[in-house]
Amino acid sequence: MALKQVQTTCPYCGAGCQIMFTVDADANKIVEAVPADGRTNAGTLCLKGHYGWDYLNDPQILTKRLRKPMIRKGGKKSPLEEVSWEEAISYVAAKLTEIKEKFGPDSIMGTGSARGAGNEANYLMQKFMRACIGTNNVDHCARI
Amino acid sequence: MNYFVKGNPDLCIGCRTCMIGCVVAHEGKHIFEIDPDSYTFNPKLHMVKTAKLSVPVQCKHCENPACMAVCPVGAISRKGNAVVIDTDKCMGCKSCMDACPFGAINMVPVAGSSQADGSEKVVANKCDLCSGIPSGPACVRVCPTAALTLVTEEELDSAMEKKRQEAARTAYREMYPQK
Amino acid sequence: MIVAIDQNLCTGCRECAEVCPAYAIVGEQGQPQTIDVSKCVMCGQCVQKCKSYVSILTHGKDAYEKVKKERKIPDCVQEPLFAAHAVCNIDKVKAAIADPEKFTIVQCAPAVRVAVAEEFGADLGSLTPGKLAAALRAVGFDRIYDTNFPADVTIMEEGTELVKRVTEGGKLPMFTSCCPAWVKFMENNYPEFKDNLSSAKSPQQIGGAIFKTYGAQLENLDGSRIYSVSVMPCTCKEFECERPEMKDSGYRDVDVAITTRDLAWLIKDKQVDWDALEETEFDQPLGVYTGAGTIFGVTGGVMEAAIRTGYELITGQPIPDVEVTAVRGTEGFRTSVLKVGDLDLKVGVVTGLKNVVPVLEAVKNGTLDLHFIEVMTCPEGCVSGGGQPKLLMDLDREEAFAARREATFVHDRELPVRKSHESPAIKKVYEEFLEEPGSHIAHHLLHTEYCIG
Amino acid sequence: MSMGIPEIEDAGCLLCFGYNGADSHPIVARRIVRGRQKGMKIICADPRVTETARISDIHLQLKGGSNLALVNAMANVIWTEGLADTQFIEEHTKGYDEFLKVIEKYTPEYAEPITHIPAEEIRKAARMYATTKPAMILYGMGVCQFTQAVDVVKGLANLALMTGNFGGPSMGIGPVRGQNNVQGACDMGALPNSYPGYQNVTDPAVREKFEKAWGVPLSDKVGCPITHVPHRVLHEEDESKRIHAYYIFGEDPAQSDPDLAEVREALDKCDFVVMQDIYMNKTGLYADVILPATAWGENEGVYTCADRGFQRFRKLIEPEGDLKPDWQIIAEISTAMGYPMNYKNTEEIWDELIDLCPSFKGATYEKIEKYGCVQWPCRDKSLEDKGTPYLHKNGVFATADHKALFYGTDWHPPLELENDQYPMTLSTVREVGHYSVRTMTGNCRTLRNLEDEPGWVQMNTEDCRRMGFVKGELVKILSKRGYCITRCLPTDRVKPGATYMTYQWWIGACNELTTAKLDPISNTPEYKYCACRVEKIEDQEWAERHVMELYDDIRAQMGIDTGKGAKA
Amino acid sequence: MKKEIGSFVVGDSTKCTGCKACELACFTVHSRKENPVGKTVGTVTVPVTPRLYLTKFEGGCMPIQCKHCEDAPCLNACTKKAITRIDHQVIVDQEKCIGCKDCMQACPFGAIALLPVSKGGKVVAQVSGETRVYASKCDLCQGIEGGPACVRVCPHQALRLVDPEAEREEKNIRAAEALLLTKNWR
Repeated sequence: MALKQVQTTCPYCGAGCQIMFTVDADANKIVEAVPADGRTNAGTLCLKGHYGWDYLNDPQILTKRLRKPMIRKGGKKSPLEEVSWEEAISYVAAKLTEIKEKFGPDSIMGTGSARGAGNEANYLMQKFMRACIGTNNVDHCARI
Repeated sequence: MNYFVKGNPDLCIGCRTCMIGCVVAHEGKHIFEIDPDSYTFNPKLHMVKTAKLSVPVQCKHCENPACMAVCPVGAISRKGNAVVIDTDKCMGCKSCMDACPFGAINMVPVAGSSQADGSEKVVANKCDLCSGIPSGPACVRVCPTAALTLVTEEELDSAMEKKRQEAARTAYREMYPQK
Repeated sequence: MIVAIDQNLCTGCRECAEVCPAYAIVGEQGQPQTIDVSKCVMCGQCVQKCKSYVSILTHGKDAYEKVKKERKIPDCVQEPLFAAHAVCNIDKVKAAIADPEKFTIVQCAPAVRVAVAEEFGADLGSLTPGKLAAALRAVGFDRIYDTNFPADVTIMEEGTELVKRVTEGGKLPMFTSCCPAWVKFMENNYPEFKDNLSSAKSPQQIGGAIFKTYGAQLENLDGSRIYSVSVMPCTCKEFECERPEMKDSGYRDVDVAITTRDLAWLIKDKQVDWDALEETEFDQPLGVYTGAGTIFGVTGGVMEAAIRTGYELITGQPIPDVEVTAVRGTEGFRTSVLKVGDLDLKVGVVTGLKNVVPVLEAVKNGTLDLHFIEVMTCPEGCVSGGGQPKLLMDLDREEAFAARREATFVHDRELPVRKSHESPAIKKVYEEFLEEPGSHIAHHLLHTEYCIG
Repeated sequence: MSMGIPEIEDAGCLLCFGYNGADSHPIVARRIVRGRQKGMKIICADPRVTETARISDIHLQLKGGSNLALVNAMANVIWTEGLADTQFIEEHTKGYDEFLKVIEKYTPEYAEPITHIPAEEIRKAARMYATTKPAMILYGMGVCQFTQAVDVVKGLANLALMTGNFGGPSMGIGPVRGQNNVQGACDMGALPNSYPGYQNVTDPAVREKFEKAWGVPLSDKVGCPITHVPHRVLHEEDESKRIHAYYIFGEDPAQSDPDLAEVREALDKCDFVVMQDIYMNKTGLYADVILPATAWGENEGVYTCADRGFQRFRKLIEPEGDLKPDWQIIAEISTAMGYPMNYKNTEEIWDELIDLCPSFKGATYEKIEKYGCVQWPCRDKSLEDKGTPYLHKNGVFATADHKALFYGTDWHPPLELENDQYPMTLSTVREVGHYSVRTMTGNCRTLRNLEDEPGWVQMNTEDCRRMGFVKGELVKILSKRGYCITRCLPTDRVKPGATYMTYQWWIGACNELTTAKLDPISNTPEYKYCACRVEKIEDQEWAERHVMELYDDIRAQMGIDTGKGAKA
Repeated sequence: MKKEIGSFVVGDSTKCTGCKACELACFTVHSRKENPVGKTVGTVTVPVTPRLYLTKFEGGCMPIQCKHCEDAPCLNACTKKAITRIDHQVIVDQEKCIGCKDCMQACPFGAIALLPVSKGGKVVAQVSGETRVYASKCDLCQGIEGGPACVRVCPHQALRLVDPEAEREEKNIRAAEALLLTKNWR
C-alpha cells in the first residue's frame, strides 16, 4: 500500500488553512488529514478542515456525485438522460450559439464559482463569456 | 490521583471540533467510510453555550466518584488515571447520570445491539480520557484554539506549589515592602 | 387503651408525634412509638395520620387476618389496617342488639351524616341523614335518635348558663365543654380553669341521660332495660361515656360510643346494601333537631348555635341574621365582638388543640378578655374528627373537610327550624320533663363537675 | 482584507463589526482569541452575543439594521473629542470637510434610539478605537448583506482614515471573505464590471489590452449581476436584454439566493439552463444540461484566501466516473463555439492571466510553490518580491492622487420592517459545522452527524417562554415570500423580537423567507433583515414525520435510494 | 428536546421518615383503574399493592423503586415479553405476567415484588383458587393525572422525579460556569 503525503489548501472558508493528507495511491483513497504549518493556520484546523474530506468517497448521505453528462432531452420537466461528453459539449455549444444569434450576447448569463473550482477555471469562464459569447454577464456568489 | 481534561471558556469559540474528534478517536477512522447511521455518534464531552460562555463539559474523573459509588452492578471503576465505564456491564439505569453533579454522563444507544423488544441497548457514556488510545485525549489534540488541556497529577501539584510560594512571597512583601 | 399503636407495625416515622396536640407520643426515630397515657387526650388525630399499614411484603400474607382478629374487627372488613388504631366495640353493640332483654337506643352525631357515605364510595362530604337513619334501622337498633336533639338541649342549658355568667358576674371567660379531648387536656394541664368550663355536659351525655330517663318513660320501660349507643366522629367519646361521673341517669348514661368508621363496618357486617337504602326519618320525638344542632359538627358551630339562641335570651328579639358568619372560618384561633342588644359579647373560637395553649396563657396573664370561648381539639371541628373516614392521601384532607363543612351548612339551611329554642321537641321535653333550663332536674341530669380525676 | 490574518493577534484594538469569526472562520477567531490573550482591546458590534462579543471589552449590541447610525456616531465622537489623526487626514485623504457636515447631527444621543445602545457606550467605544494603536477593523456579512452595505463599508473606512489606521501592520480594514476562493473569483474578474485584476470593463485602455490579448472585440457594457437574473428572466421587456440562457458553474442559486420561490420560477422560465457542478443539487432539478466536474481533491490549481494569499491546492485522488476539470469543460465548449481554447494544464492558464494583471504578475506557480503563499499585489516575477502582507503602506492609496476619499451619507432603516402581521425580524447567520450550500459537508459523515436537517432558529428565551416553545420543538417560520419548518433554539444570546437562521438547510431553508431587496451599488440582497413570524406546530409527531418525508422526497428527486433515512 | 430517555423517581434517606404515605398513595391511584377505591380507607376492599417499597437499613430508611433502565435487565429477562417500553418507561403488562419471578431476580435494585392482582373490588383467583399475582413495579404513574403520586404526597419532599436529560443540561451549565473560576489554575 503506497502511502504518499500531499499538502493542499482547505476547500471551505476563506482562512486558507494548509492540510497534510496521507493518501493511499493504490486504493486511491484518503487515509488521514492532519494540520500543516500554513501561514494562517499555523498547525491547527477547525472541524471542517479535520473532518470535511470524506465526501470524496460519495457516501450519498445528502445527494450524490455527478458522474456523467446528462441532458433533459424531452424538454423542461423531462428526466435527465446520460450522454457522452461529445454530445453534451456540442449540444451546449449549439444551444448557446442559437440563443446568441437570436437574442444577442447579452441574453446569456454565466457564473464564476467562489468554491472549489479555483482561479484558473474562473479566469476561463469570464474569458469564455467575454471573448466567446461577447457579454460581460458574468458574476458569482461573492454578491449574495 | 486521576488526570482530567478541562476547557478554558476564554479560549473556546464553541466550534465543537473536540466533539467530533472524540467520536473519531473512539470509533476509529473507518467511520469515514461506513454508513453514518451504522455507528453511534456519541461524543463524550458536551458543548455548553450561555450568554456568558462557551466551553465543553466532560467528566472530571473525581477522586471519590459519585458515579462509581451508585453503580448497582459495579460497571464503573478506576483504570490507570481515569474513571471508566464498562458498557458491557452497564444496563442504563441512569443512577450515575443522576449522581454526577456535572451532567458529564449521558445515555447512548449501542449500535447494532438489541434488547428483547428489538430496540438498541442504551448505556452510560462519559469521557474515559482516551484510555488505551495512542496520542492521548483527542479533544485536546484537535482543538483549534488549544482551549482544552490535560491536567496531570504532576502539573496540578506543581501548580499548587507555585501558588503557595507566591502566597508566601506576597505575605513576605507585606512585612518588607521595599525588598 | 382507646387509641393505641401496634408495636410490630409501627415504623417509627413519628408523623403521629408531629400531629399529636398533647405531645403524648414518645419514642426514637425509626423505633416503634408508644403513647404516654397520662398525656394522651385520645383525639385520634394520630389514627387519621398513620400510614404504616399491614403489608404483605413486610408483615407476611396472613398478618392481616391476625391483626383483624386481635382488634375484634368484623370479618367482612378488607380495608388496610394501620399501626395507630382506635378500639373497636362493634361486638358489644352486636351483642346488645341480639339481646331481646335490651332496648337499644342509638344517637348519631352531626358530623357523621356528612361523612359516613364516603366509606361506601360516595363523594367527600355527601349529606345522607336519611340513609343514615335507614341504615341504623336496618342494623337492628330499636330506637333511632339523633345527637342533634341533645345538641339543641345543650344550647338551652349552656346558653342560659352563659347569660347568667355574663349578667350576674359569673366566672369568665366560659369555655365550651362538648369536646371531651379538650376537657381531658384542661384536666391534665390547666386544672385552674376548672370553673371556666361550662358545667353543661356534651350533647352525647345529655342525650344518654335523657334517653335513659325521659326516653324510658316514653317507651314505658325501666331505665335499666335501655342500652344507649352513640355513633360519633370522635375516638374520645368512648372515653367520655366511661367517665365515672357520667351516670346521672342512674345507669351508665351512654353504654358505648362507636366511630363513623365503626358504623360503616357494622353496616357492612350486617350485609346492609348502602346504595339500596331508602331514606327514612329519625324516630320521634327525640330525633327531631334544628339547624343550630347540626352545625355543632363544624368549628364555630357550637358558638353560632349558642348565639342564635343567646341573642334572643338577652335581647328578647330574634337574631337579625341567623347565619353568624363572624364566627365561621377555619383559622386556629379567631375572635369577634357581637352586638347583642347593648352588650358587646366578646367571643373566641379555637380549633386544633395546639392553638388553645397560647389562648389560655393570654387569658391567665389578662391580655385576652373574652366572654365565651369555643374549643375543638380536631383541626376543623368534629367533621375532621379522629373517628371520621380516614383519607388514603393527605392531599385530599382540605377538600374532605371543606366538603363536609359545606354539607353541614347546606343541611342547616334546608332545615325548617334553625334555632334551638324554637324546636318543638325542645319545648316538649322542657314542658314534660326538664321544666326549664338550669332547673333542678336539668342541673342533675345535664350538668356535671369536671376535674374529679 | 487590507491586512494579513496573522497580524490580527498583534493589533492593539479590534473593532469587530457585524462579523462572527467563531462560526465563519474558526482559524481567524483563533487569532482574535490569541490577540485577547496578548491584551488586545476588543469592541464588538453585533446584535447577537457572538463568541467575539462574549470576550470583548465593549459589546455594542445594536438593533439590527442600524449599522450606519452607529458608525456615523462613532465618527462624530472621534471628531468632536479631537481624537482624529489630523496629520494623516491632511496628508493622505480628501473630502474630510464635506464628510464632517454629514455626520454633524449623528451625536451618540441622536444614534441611541436608532441603535438601542446607550450614548455613553458609543462614546466609550469610539474613544477606545481612536486612542488604542494600532486599531484594526474586521467586518463581514453583518455589514455587507444590507441595502446600505456600501455606505457602511465606506463609513468604517472613514473611521480608519480619521484615526490614521492605515499604512502599517495590524491595522486597516478587512472584509473577511467567506468562501475559500471568493477572493480568487473576484481577482479573476468573474464580475460584471471588471476584468481580472480589478481592471474596469468601461476603461477603454484596459479593454483594448484585453481585446488585443484575446483577439476579439469586447463589450463595453457592464454585465448583469447574479441577483438581477430573476428580474431579467421574468420581467425584462427588451428581448436583447431578457436572459434566455443561464450557464451556472459551481453555484446553487436555488438554495443560496434570496426569495427562492422567485429563483425557481426564473430557472423554470429560462429557455436554456446549464449546470456544471460536482453534486446534484436543488438548481440541478431545473437544469437542462448537467456537466459533471472534478471536485476539490480531484483537481489542482490556485485559490486566493481571504487576505489576498495565492495558495496551491493539489490533487489527492483520481476522480471516478466520466469527469473533467472545470477549466477543461469551459475550454471545450468555447472551442466548439468557434473560440478555440486549448491549454495543457492550469499553470498555462495561470501564466496567461498573471501577465494580463499587473498586481498578480509576480505570483508565478514556482514562487507560490516556494513560499507556500504569495499575497498580491506581487508585481515582480523575481523571487525577491514575496508579495504584500498589508496594503496602503505608508498611507499610499490606489486612487489616482494616492489620497483616500472620505464619504459620508445618512442612515436609512432596512426596507422591510417588522409589522403586526410579521412582528419579528429574521437574519441569516453561519453554521460552523457546514459550508455554503452543504452539498460537500452534508455528505461528510461526522459533520452531518453533528448537525443535520432541519437546522435551528435561534430565538430569545423570553420570546420562547411567551410563545410556549421548548428547545428542539419544530416550529413554522413564515415571511411574506414563503415559509419553512425548523427547530427552535431558545438562547439568551439573542434579543427579544429577533430570529436567526443558517441558510444551508434544505428543509429549514431560510432563503424561502429572505427578501431580494438589493444594495443599489453592490446589488447584495438584504439577507440580514426581513420581517417574519414564528408559529407553533401543535402536532409534533406529524411535524417530525413531515420533515423526514420532505427530506427524503428531495433526495429521491436527486436519484438517491432513501433507504438510509437522515437523522432529522 | 424530544424526550429521549426515561424519567424515574428516587428517594432520599436523609429526609425519609418511613411513614409509607407513598406506598399507600401509589396503591390508591393505581387500584382505581380496576377497583372501586375512593378517597377514604373504607372504600378499599382489596389488599394494598404498592409499586415502591419502603426499605429500612442501618443508615435509615427510604422507598426503593424502578429506575426504568434504558437497557432493562427485567425487560430482557422476561421471556413472556410481558415487559415493554412505553413512551420511554418500562411497563409490566399485568395480564400477561405469569409470575415466573425472572424479572425480580434480574433487577439489581429489588424494585419488583410479586403482589396480588385485584379487579372489581376483589382479589382475582386463578383456576386453582389461589390468588393471581403479578410483577409489581413502578410505572411512573403513566396515564395518571398529576404525575407520580408518591412524589406528591411525601410530607418531607424525600422523593424526587428525575428527568435525567433536562437536569443534565442544567448541571452542564453550572459545571461550565465553574470552569470560569478555575481557568487560572496554574
